Amino acid sequence: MAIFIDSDTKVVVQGITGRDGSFHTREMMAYGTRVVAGVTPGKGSQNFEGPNECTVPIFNGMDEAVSETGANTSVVYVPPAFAAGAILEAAEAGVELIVAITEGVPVLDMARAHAFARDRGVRVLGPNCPGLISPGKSKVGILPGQIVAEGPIGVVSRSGTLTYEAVFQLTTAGLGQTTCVGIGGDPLIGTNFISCLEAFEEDPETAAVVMIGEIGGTDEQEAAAYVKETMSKPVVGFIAGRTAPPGRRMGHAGAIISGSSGTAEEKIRVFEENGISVAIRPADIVGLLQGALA
Amino acid sequence: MAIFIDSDTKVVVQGITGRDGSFHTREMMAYGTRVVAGVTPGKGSQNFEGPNECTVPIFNGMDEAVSETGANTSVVYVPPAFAAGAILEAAEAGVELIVAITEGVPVLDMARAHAFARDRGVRVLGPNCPGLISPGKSKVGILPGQIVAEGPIGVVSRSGTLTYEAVFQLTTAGLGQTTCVGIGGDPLIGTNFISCLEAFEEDPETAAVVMIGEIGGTDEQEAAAYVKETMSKPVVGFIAGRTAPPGRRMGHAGAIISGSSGTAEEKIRVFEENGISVAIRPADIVGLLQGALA
Amino acid sequence: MDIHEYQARERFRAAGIPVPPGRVVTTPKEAELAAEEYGGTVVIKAQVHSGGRGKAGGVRLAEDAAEARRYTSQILGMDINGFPVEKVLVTPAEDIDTEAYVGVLVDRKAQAATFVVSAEGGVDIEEVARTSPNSIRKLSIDPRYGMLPHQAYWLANFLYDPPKLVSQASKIITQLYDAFVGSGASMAEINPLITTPAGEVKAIDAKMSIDDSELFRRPDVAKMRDTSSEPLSETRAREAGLSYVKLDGDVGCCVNGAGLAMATMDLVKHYGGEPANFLDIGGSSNPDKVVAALEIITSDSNVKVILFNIFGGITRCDDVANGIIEAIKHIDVELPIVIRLTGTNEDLALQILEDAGLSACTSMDEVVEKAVELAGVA
Amino acid sequence: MDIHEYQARERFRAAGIPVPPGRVVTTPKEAELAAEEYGGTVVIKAQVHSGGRGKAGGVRLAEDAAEARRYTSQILGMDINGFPVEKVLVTPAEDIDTEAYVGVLVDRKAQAATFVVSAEGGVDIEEVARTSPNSIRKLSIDPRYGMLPHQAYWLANFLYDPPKLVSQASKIITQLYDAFVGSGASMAEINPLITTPAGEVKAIDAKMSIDDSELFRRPDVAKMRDTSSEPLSETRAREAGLSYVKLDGDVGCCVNGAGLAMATMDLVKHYGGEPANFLDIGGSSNPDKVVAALEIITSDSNVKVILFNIFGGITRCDDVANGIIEAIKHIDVELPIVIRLTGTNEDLALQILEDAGLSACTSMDEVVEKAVELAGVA
Repeated sequence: MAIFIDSDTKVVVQGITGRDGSFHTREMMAYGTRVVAGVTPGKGSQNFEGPNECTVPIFNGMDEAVSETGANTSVVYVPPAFAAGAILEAAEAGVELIVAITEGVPVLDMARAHAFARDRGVRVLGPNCPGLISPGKSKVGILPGQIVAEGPIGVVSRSGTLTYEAVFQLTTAGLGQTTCVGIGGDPLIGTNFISCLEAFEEDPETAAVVMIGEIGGTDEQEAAAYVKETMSKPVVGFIAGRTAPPGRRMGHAGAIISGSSGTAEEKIRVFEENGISVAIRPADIVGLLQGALA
Repeated sequence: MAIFIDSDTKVVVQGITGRDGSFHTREMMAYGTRVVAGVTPGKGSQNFEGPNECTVPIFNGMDEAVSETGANTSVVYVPPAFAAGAILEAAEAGVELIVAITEGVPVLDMARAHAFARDRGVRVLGPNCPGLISPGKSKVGILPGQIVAEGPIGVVSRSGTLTYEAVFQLTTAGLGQTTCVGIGGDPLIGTNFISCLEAFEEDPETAAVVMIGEIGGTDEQEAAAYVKETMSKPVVGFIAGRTAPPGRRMGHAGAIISGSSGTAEEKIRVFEENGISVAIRPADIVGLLQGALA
Repeated sequence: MDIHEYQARERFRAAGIPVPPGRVVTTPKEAELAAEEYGGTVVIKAQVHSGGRGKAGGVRLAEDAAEARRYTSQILGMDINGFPVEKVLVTPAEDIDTEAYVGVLVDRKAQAATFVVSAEGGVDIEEVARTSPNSIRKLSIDPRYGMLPHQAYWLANFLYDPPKLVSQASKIITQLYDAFVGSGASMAEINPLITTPAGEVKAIDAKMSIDDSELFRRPDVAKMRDTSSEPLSETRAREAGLSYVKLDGDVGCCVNGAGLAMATMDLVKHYGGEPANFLDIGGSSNPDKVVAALEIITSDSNVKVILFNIFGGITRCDDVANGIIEAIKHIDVELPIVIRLTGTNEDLALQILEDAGLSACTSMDEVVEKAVELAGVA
Repeated sequence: MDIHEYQARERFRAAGIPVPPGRVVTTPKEAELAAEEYGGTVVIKAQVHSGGRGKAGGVRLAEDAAEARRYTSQILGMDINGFPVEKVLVTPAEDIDTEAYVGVLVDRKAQAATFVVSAEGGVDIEEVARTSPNSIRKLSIDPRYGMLPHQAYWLANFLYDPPKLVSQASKIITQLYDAFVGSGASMAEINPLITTPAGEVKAIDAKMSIDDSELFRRPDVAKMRDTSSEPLSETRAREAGLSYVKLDGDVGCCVNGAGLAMATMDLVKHYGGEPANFLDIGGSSNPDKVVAALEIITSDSNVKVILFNIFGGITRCDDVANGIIEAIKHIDVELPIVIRLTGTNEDLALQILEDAGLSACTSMDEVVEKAVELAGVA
């Protein structure tokens, strides 16, 4: 088992002919993801050449891509100016999951796009996220397939490379993963910590969860309350940004301490108050997890 | 029994201090409608003086009017420029039924307002409608209380005075009504014929229905198909506008034959094809109804 | 409210839609000058609020300025489906590769602005929708979100295959939606939308109707009204706040309520007469409105009898009767007047009317029969 | 991106919000002239991207032009919370009856623009929300519908009772929403919104932050950026497409990924050091970006050691190692450099780095400890 994606996931790549889209499509296909279609307006009826002489049909629009191939998931690599539009298109075309990789999408565009997706019961992951991977089954997004391994740990994170860091340590220590999810570093994201925790709690193969947060917002705090109230599985946490100054955006659009709220101290305190062991160094995650699973 | 409104209906009047609003509020109160609140921005905390020394508290906004009085229905008498806004406000405040009397509301405003009300599961009647009356129980709108009587006939109509005409004849002939509903003459209305027929079909006290349509649109045609497929109760129909020229708006914004569709001939034909007896003169309605009920 | 093609072209152009240049003229001389300026072949198009201009000879291709002048003098003054031509549009003829249809109107069932597009242009779209429904694509625009980029693309892609044409058409479709919403329209249409041999997509015809209820807040649109294209009586009725439509019969109808007014017309016809008009005086007993109504009805020289059909609901019948009597005092009506009044206080009202020497009754059938009879006699 | 008060005032004024006149000046003489022109008492306000200007002495009431000149010369060049004052705003002082707070920002939980209003103005709204939550009213605006008239009224009615004030404030709230959306803002604030003894509602302060992701499509807003108000190194980083925030420590950090960059800073602190910066070089191995990053880090004279922490994911570590080596060739770095590279092909990468004489390892803890140690020695 895994959450959100597995070996049945049929993916359409929005922006498949772009630089990032084409590169990561090949990476996904090489990993074994079932990429069934690509969309680039104006390039319909061409084919995308994947690895191992596999080809993927390209469509002008999501509507056709979904109806012709039965895709149930899309991944968005289109530039920021068009990304919200691509999400709206995917939501209308009827996929179940939209993974929005694009960074720099205007926040008010996303407010509308999230509302549109909610209206239709479609899950959006991101934007500004690395996507997700269910080791051995499927990867959708840009997470490096070679650092993961199958196993019982669920990983959810607002960050990209920090997640790789943590996952690589888990894999090296023999702790494989059910699914690793990057929820994205933007202020308005479609899938938050709680959604992922719910899914991990319900996933019978997940034994424990690593939750990697950062400064900005209150998503971690709400997730912590959820962990205490609802979760039976152990959760180990990490929060990046203890040294971040207030009021400055630390790379991610969402990583900013506004006024006195959203500090790392606050998040760490709330984690601990709700029974989540907090790793002070990334290197401590493995140890805490082994302790929790022992 | 009755449909949509009965003696438990608690009404808030939007635009209670206006010319039409104040006049019809007094009429409604005199009829026995439970008018529990009025709304006029800027006149909050004043009182509206009704008949028989009854007073109604005025609020600045619907939110307060509903929370303070438990009103479940609103009736809108505000001018066209503000009517759609008043409907949005009522829908957000959580009433179950909004009766929009105002004529001349921009159609694209109503497209938004109807979407907003649908999002919240709120029924809108109108706009550009005379409202409705459940004889002996409640009236909301501008229908004259003195021409109705309690009895087993449901009446639903796109028109105002033509409805009065029909209802008056019913009353004179001893055929009282469960509820008379004016659904309004605009192109985009919140409650259509089918909604009313459904409610009459379910209302145990309604024995037969009079449905009064006119040129323009296809609401009558769809209602006729519904009657044939679903209704157990007899329906008598009338269609106004057999002499209306195509392409000209006959008073009501919705009463216009576009191209070749929406003609009275077409509607009468579809009525007859679906087992609805059609009165050629208004005076024939009573006879057809008596025949159907015999 | 209908606006002219040249006015719709202005709205479209302001929204960014590529529309060829054009000049509206009212004389053959001006048409000749315009044609000279454009050079080459021009199209002369009658500006009237009516379809079927082509069939009626109101659209002509002129190969030079002299021909433009000649055709303009033929078209000006023409009567097209009851509308006199007072202006023509002169516009350069375009090289046409393909013709498509793009239109948007408020769809009652969808409760939303709804696009219809077809790769067959210059056609009666209603006819196309009926006879070959697969050759149209339809899309309703959610009023909560407006036109979304992929929706415009989806419509455009139904018209064209080459990416360059699709992208031009998507843009035009989005701009048409903007023009539609920004004008408070109930309908906007490009028929045909053409492609040229050079690969450009252009709107060479433009049509738009405005929702009357929008006019109060759109003075720029409201001033596009061309009262010269409607009967004077309709202009006056609108100014008096009355709903009035002139017809060809001789029984002048004055009714309160639109539905009852239509039913009254139908009943006139039923009893063998012909209604002279639709007229709704609304719900008040205000004598001023009745005066205006009588003036408008009597200005129609076909009218032989005036028929009042009033249902007194909230307004009491005696008030209405007094209003009618007072109105008649202010205006010199030589035609027979028959009145039906029913509802609250009708007995009182009938007495008032009869005391004033007016013919009154309470039955709609009775009064209509009497009116038809009087019209036949007169 | 923060914009200055005077710039936010311009945006507000363009949206119709009543904002008193004002002039931005950079010299005491200009301030004097402006004060003379306005006559009466004026306010001199430091234009810096920082709150707490009043407490810092950056806002002064000047009773005449001479005083305006004197205060301006005191304020110009002041350092307010790290920001040097280079401009002041001169604006006529208003008679103030009441002060309220009106603000709108993107609320993460509601996923929508969210208003907060309070009848207490000129305050720290966060503090008010915490200490007396009943004295604020909050409302999220559904992005599908925008600000609805009754919502603006509902907010305004929380501030005022008199209908005239409520109606002015409703309008201002709607206009503030328009300015917010129309500027691609993430925050807009009027603090305080005042009423005057004459019964007028006015915005006498204006604050706005822009969503950086909106700038590509809003050139008019983008040109409001005041690079003089930020360290030169940050301007250069932005131009090079790097996320960079200058800090006060001595360990220069160069990391791929924002989360890992923060975690690296935290670990520097954990091992007793102080990070000199946040810097995310992104996901590529492009030597140009590394060159830019090294130039920016070394332009900070506090920096004593340069720490690379790179996780090679999709990008292979050997590519990254080659990129770093090539970058170092192009720039003369005298500071010690320590490098951590891990992920795909890390062994190969470490060999490449060591062959080039660079200190490299695969553990994050190890490299950070080493960097802190080197900074302490230097």
